[in-house]
Amino acid sequence: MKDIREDIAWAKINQDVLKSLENPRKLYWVILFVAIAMVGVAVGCEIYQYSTGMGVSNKNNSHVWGLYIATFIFWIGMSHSGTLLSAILHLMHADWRKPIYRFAEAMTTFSLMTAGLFVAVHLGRVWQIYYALPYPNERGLWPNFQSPLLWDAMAIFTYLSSSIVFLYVGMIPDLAICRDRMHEGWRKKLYTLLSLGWEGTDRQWRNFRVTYLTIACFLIPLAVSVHSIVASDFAMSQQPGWHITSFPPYFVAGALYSGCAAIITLFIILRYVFRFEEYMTMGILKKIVRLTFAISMVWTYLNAVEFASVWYSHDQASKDVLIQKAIGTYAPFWWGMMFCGSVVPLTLAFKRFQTNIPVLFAVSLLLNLGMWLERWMIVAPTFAHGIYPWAWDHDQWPSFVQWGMVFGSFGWFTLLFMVFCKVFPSVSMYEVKEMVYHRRQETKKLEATGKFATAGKGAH
Amino acid sequence: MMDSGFDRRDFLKVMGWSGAAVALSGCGNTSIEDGKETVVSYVEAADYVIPGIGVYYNSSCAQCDAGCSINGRVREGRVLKLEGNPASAINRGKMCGLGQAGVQHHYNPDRLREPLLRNGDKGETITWEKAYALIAEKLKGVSGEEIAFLSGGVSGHLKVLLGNYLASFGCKNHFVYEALAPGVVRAANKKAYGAEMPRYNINKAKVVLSFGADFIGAWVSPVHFSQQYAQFRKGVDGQRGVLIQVEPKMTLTGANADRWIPVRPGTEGILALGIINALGTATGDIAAAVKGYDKARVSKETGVPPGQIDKIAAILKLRSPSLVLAGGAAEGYAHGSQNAAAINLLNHVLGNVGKTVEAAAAVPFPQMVPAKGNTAALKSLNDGLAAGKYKVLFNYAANPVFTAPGALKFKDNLSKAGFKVAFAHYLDETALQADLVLPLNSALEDWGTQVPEYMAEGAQINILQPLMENLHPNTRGMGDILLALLKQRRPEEYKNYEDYYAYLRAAMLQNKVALGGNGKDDDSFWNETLTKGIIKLAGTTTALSGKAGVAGLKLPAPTENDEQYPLQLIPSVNISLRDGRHSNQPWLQESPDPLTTIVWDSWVEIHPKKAAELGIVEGDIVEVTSRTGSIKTQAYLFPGIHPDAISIPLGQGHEALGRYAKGYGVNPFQILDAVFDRETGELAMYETRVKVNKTGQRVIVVKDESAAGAKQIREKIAGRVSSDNVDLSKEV
Amino acid sequence: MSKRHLLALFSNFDAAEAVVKELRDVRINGFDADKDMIVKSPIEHPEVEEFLGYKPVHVQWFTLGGALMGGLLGFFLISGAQANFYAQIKGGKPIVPFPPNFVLTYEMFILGGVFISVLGFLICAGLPARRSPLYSTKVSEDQIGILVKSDENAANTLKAIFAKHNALEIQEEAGK
Amino acid sequence: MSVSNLLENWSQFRHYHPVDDKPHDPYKWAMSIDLDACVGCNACSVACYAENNLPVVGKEKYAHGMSMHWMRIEHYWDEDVGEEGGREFPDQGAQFLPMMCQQCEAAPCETVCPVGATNHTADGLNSQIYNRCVGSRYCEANCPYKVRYFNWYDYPTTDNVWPAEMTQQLNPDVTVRGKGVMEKCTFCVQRLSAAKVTAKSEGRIVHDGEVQTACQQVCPVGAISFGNLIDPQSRVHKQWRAQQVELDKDRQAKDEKEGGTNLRGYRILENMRPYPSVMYLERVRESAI
Repeated sequence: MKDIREDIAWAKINQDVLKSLENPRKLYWVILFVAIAMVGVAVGCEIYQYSTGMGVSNKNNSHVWGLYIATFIFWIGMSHSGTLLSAILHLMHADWRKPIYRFAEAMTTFSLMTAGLFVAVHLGRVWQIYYALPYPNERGLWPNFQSPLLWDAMAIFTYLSSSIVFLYVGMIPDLAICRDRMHEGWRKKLYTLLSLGWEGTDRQWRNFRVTYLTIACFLIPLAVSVHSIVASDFAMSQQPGWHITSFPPYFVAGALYSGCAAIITLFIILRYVFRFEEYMTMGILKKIVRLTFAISMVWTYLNAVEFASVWYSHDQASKDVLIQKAIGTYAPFWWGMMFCGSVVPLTLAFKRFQTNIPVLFAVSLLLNLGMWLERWMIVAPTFAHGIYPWAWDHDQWPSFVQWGMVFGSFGWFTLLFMVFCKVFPSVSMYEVKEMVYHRRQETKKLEATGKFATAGKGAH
Repeated sequence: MMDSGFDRRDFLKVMGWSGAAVALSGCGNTSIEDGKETVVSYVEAADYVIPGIGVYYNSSCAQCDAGCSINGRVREGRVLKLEGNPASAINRGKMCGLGQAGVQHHYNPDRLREPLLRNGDKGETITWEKAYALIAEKLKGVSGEEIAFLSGGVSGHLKVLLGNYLASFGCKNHFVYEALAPGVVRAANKKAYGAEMPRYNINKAKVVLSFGADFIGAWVSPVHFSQQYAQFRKGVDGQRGVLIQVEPKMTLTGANADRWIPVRPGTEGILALGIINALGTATGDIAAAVKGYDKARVSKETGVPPGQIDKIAAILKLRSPSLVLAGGAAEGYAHGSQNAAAINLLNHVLGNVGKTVEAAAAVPFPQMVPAKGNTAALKSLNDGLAAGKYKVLFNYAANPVFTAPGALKFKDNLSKAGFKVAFAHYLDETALQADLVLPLNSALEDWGTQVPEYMAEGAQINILQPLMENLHPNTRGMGDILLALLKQRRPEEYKNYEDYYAYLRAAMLQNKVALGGNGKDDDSFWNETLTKGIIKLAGTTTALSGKAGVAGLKLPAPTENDEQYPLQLIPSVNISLRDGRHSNQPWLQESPDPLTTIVWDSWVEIHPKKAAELGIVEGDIVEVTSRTGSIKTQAYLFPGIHPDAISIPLGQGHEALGRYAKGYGVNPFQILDAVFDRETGELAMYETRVKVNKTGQRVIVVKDESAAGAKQIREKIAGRVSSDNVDLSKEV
Repeated sequence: MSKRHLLALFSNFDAAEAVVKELRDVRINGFDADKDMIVKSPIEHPEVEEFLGYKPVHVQWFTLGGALMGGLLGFFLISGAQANFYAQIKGGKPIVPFPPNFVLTYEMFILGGVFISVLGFLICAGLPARRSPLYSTKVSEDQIGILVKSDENAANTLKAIFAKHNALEIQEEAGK
Repeated sequence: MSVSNLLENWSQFRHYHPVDDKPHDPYKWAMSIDLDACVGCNACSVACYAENNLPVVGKEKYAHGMSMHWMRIEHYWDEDVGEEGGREFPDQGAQFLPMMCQQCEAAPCETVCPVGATNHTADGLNSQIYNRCVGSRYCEANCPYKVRYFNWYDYPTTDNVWPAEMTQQLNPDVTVRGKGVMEKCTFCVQRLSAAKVTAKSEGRIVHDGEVQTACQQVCPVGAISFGNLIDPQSRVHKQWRAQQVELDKDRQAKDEKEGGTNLRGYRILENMRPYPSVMYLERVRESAI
C-alpha cells in the first residue's frame, strides 16, 4: 500500500490543504465550544484554589504532590512525538513523515504550553513565581540552580522556544503559498508578514535546508534531555520508588510512547475532519502504528527493568512501595496502567488492526490513558508509603479541584490546536510536493530499468 | 567574605523580627490602623513596658491544683507565654501542656465579659451594682441552712474570705467538689500514714510499684513527679530505677513502665496482698491476713501469671528502698478503700514508710490549706437539692452538670434550687442553669494566694499577681467579688479594704514575721514577695504514724461475669483535658492524646482481641450502654487495655463552654452508675459496667498516628536497649 | 545603462535545467549568469544547486558560535550567581556544584545554538526580503521560475532562449 | 562582581559539607534527646505552639493531615505486640519519640528548593525563609523525616484559628506565616539570634544554658538538651562525645565494634547521610522484670 499517490498534481495539493483554512464546518465550532467550556472549568478551579489556598486540592503534609505534577509530566511527555517525527525521521530521510509532521510539531508546542501551566497551578504562591526566574535584581537573589525543578523550568523554556522556532521556520515556504493564494484580508496581511518575503529562490532554499537540518540535530538531544530532567525531579530525590537509575530513559520512552499514541489520535481526527485521506494515508498510518508498537515494547521492557532492579536491590523501602503499588490503595490504577500500557498495544501487532481506524482510535486513547496513569502512579504511591512510617498518609484522594484542572487542560490543548489548524496549514504543502516529486522520480528510474510496467503519469 | 555575609544576615534577622512584631499586630484587634487601639506614647510608659523587650513576672498556674509557679513573659503590656518559675520546689521551672495553655484560657474568645441575669432562657447583661444588689435581695431572710456554696478546690486567702462570707450567715453548707480528686486514696493514706498526702520520694526509690497512679500524666502533681521520675530513671550511680505499673488500662505512666501489668479490673488489692505473701517478710497479723493469698489463687483472680508475681516480689526484695503507689485505677471501686489499704500495707511491709514515703510539710495557717472534696460532697449537695433544701446556691470553679455521674440526675435536682448564682469564666453547662452569672478574671489578671495540696520540699505559699491589665473591663476577680459580698454583710470589718489587693497585702503584712519577712519594711517585703512569686516556709511537719494495720481489711473476690453488661467501663483521665474544664483551649484539643494520638474527639479503647470478638474495627461508631445511659462514639483498637474493659476519656462531650469544646466527642460522666466506695462514700469511678454494640456507621479516626499504626518498620526510629547493655553511670 | 528583469516560468526541472545551462554557455554582454540569474522553485530541490553550481552556505558557523556562546554564558551566569555574596551551603553540596551546572549549561548550549542559527538563516538567506520586481504565484504552486536581470538590449536574446525551451510564461518589467 | 568573587573564592566554593568542610565556628547548634527520660507528655509540643505562633487547624483539617505541629510526639509499640505469635499486650510500655526538624548538616530539602528558600546557615541550622518560599513543596517531598509543614490555607484569616483576642498572644518575635509557604522547626532561631546579638555586643560567645529552645525549657523530665556543639563546655557537646556520635559520619565507629558498646546514642536515618543535628538516646528496658 502506497504512502501517497505519485500523480497528485502540485496545484491540487495546495487546494486541498488550503481548503482546511476555509470557513469551518459546524463540527469544528462544536468542538471549539466544548474545549472552551472545559477550560472554563479549570479556570474556575484555579480561581477557587488561588483565593482559598492549596488545601482545597486536598493534599496533605506528607502527601504534598498530586495530579498537577502527574499531568505536568504527561503533557511534557506528549510533546516528544513532534520532535520524533520532524527531527529524528527527518535526519533518517523517512519521507513518509512529511504529510504529518506539521501537526505533530504543533502538538509538541501546545502540549508544552499546557504543561507549563501546571507548574504555575501547582505552586502554593503562584503570584511569586518570578522568584524562580534567573534575572538580575537589586536583592542579589537568584534561584537555586541545584534544584531539578529549576532545570525543568530551563529545559522547558528551551524546548518550547526551540520547537516554536522550528515549527515556524519549517512553515515559511507554506506561509508564502498561503500569502499567494489568499484573497485580501487580515489573513493575507498576516501571511505576508510571516512569510518574510519568501519566494523560493535558490539562495533561500539552500540556507533553509541547512538551517532546518541543524535545528533538527539540536532538537533531538534537547528532547531527550528535557524528559530525563523531568525524570530527575524524582530520581534525584531520596524517596523510595523515585530514586531509581533507570528513570531518565524510562521517562523518555514513556514520552515517545504517549506522543505517538497522541499522534495516532490526532491523525485520525484530522484525516476525518479535514478530508485529508489523500495525504494522511493508510500507508503512513500503518508506519506510525508499527513505530508506536515498537516503542510500547521498549516502554514495557524499561518498566520491567525498573521493577526487577528494585526487587533485586536490598532497598526494602523501595520494595515496599512497589508492593503497595501492586496491592495497596492504588492497585487498580497501577494495574490499569500495566494493562493499557503493555497489553493493549499488542493489538497493534496484528496486521488487520494496523489499518482499522475505529480500533486504532480506541487503542490510541487507551494508550494515552495508560500513560497518564503511569505518571500518577509514579508520583502518588511514594508519598502514601515513603521512608518514614509515621508519615504514611491515609490515602489522599484528589479533590474535584485537581480533577477539574486536569480535565480543563485537555480543553486548553484542544483549543490551541483547533485554532492552529484554522490559521496555519496543518499539512506541509511544499514537503508533500517534494515527497510526490521524489516518488515520481523513483518510479521513473524503475521504469527506465524496466522493472516496472506501470508508468506514473506526470502531472503535466 | 562569607563571614561578613553571615553577620549581615544575623543583623537582618533581628531587624526582621521587630518588623514582624509590627506586621503581626496588624492581624488582630490590636491594630492601630483600624483604630481599635489608642496609640500609647512610650515617652512616659509604665515602668513594666519596655518596647520590644519581653519582661517576666512570677505568678502561679491555676490550670490545675498542683500549684506550679509560673513566669509569664509580658511584652507591650500583653502576656505572651507562660514559663516555669525555677524557684518553685514543685515545678522547678518546668511546666506541662495544660499549664502552657493558661494563656489560651486568658485570651479565650468565649470568656464571659458581662454579668448576666436570666431572662427566660436568655441572659441579659446587667451592671455589677445591680448584680450585687440582686444577691443581697435574694439573701434577705434566708437562713444559713438554705444557702449552699459549691466550689472547686479553694485555698489561700480566697478560702479565708469564702469561709468568712459563709460564716456571716452561719452557713455550713460549703461543698467542695473536684471531680477527679483522689478522695479514696486520701482517706486510705490518712489511715495508713496519718497524712492524707505524704511526700512520695520517687527519686529516692529504686523500684516504683504503682497501682494505677498516673503520676506522670494527671495524678496529684504530675510536673513535680515527672521531674522526680527523671532522676529516678538516672538513678544513683547508674543503678536505674525500675517502674512497674499495675492497671487495667495503660496510662501515660504505664506506657513508660518497664513492666506494665494488665491486672483484672478491681483486683489490685488482691495482687498487693499476693505480693506481700510472695515476699514472705511479713510477720504477725499481716502474715496471717495474707496467708490465704497464695500465688495460685492470686494469679487466678488477678490474671497475673505466677512467674510475674515472683519477679515483682524478687525485685522488691532485692532493691530497696522502693515505693508503692495507689492511684485512680485502684481506688475506683466499691472496695476502693480496701484496695488502697492493701497497697499502702505493702509500703509498710517493704519498710518504705519514712524512706520514700515521708511526712509532708504543711503551712502554718490551717485556714489557708486547700479545701478538699470529691463526689461524696456533691452527692450530699445533690440530695439536699433533691429535697429542695436550698433557696440560694452559689457555684464557683466547679461544673457539676458536666462532671456529675449521670445517675445522680444532678441537672434536674439543680433546678429545684431557688436562686442560682454562678461565678464563671465561661458559660459552661452549670452556668447555663444559673439565674445570675458573674464573669471572673482569668488567673493571669487576678490577685491571690495559693496553697498547693501536694507539698514538695518544705511548705510554700504561691502568689498570684496580674500579668496584664484586664482583657475585658467588666470581669472581676473572685476575691473582689467575695469582698464586695462581705461588705454587704459586715461593712464595718471590711470597709478599710478598698479591693482584694488591699486585703491581700494587709493580710500578708499582718503575718510578715511568720512569712519570713522579719525585719524588712512592709514595701520591700511585699515587693520581694511579688518578685519571687513564692513564699517558702519551713512549715510544720507531723511525723507519719507508721502503723501498719490489717484491721478490717477485706477484699471481695473479683466480680463474676455480668451477662447483660459484660465489660467494665474505665473513664480515663486525658492528661490535657482532665475533667473537661479546659476543653475550650484549642492547644489542648489539638495536642494528641499520647497513646492514641487522637485529637478533637472521644473514642472507645477496645483490646484488639475483644474487638475481633465483637467484629469491631477502628472507626466503627459503637454505642456504649450502661445501666444509667448510653453514648455513641468511635472505636479505637488499643492493645494497652484489659480485654474485659473498655475505656473512654473524660473531658470531651461539652454541650456548652465554647466554640472549641462544644459538640466535640461524648461525655462518659453521663453514663456512670451511682456506685460509691463503701467507706468514704466517694464515687467508684470504675464500677460502671457496660455493653458495646456496633451502630453500623464508620468514620476515619482523626489522629496523628499514621496508616502504619504506630509500628516501626524497616529503619530504626525509636531505639530501645536492654538495661544489661547500658552503663548509665558513664553518661553526662 | 538601465537594467530590466525577466521572469520565465517552466513546467518542470528538466526544462529549467536546460535553460540554465544555455544561459551559462551563451555569452551575452550585460548579463552575467552567476550574478543576474535567480531560480525560484516551489520545493527544496538539490538538483537545482547541482546545475546552478556550488554556492557556499554559512549558517553552520552561526550555529557553532551561538552554541558555544550560549554554553559559556550559561555556565558563568549560573556559577557566578551561585557565588554571589549570599553564597550559602545547600544540602552539603559545594556552593558551585558541577552536575547541576552541567545540565543547565547543556540547555543554554542548545538554546544559543538554535536561536543563533535561525538568526544566521535570516541573514544568509537575506530574509526578511523585499519582494523582487517580478514574481508569479505559480512559483509557489507548481512551476519553476527563472528570474534574470539584463540590459535592455540583451532582453530579447534571453526571451528567445526562454521561448526555445517552451517557457509557459514570460513576464517582463515595464520598460523605462 | 559575582564572577570575580567566584574566581577568588573558588576553593571555598568547592567544599563538601560537613565531611570535608571546616566545622561551623563559633556556633553549631545541636540537640540530644533522652528517650529513656521522655514520657511523651506533649508539653514540648504545646510550648512550641505558644512560642512559634503555630496555627490550630481544627478537626476537619487535622483529619486531612494538615496539622502544623513542628514538634510531634510519635509513639511506637514493640514490633511483636498484637502480631501472630507475638505478645498480646505491650507489657513493656510504648516508646515515645519527639520528632521535629533534625536540622540536617546536609539536608535533602535544601538542594531541591527551586528558589533557595531553605539554606544551611552559618550556625548550622536548616533555615526556612518564609517570604522567599513559593510553595513548590519539593522540600517536604524530599524530607526523609517528613517534618516540614505547609500552609495549605491562610490561617491568620481562617475562622477560629486566631480570634481577635488570641492574636494578642502571638509572639512578636516570630512571623505569622500566610497561605502557601512551607514552615518547620527552627530550633527557636529567634531566641538564638537574640542571644547571639547580646553575646556579640559583650564580645563573647553564647555560653551553655544561656539560650534554651521552648521545648527544652518546658520539658518536665529534662529529656532535651540543646546547645553549641563546638563549645567543649556545653552539655550537648559532652553528651555527643560521651556517646561517641560524630556529626560528620554517616555510620559511627562505635557501631562497627564487635559486640557493640554500652552506649545508646544514635541518629535517625543516619545511613541516608543527611547528617542530622539531633542525637537520640535509646530508651532502656529493665531486664530484671
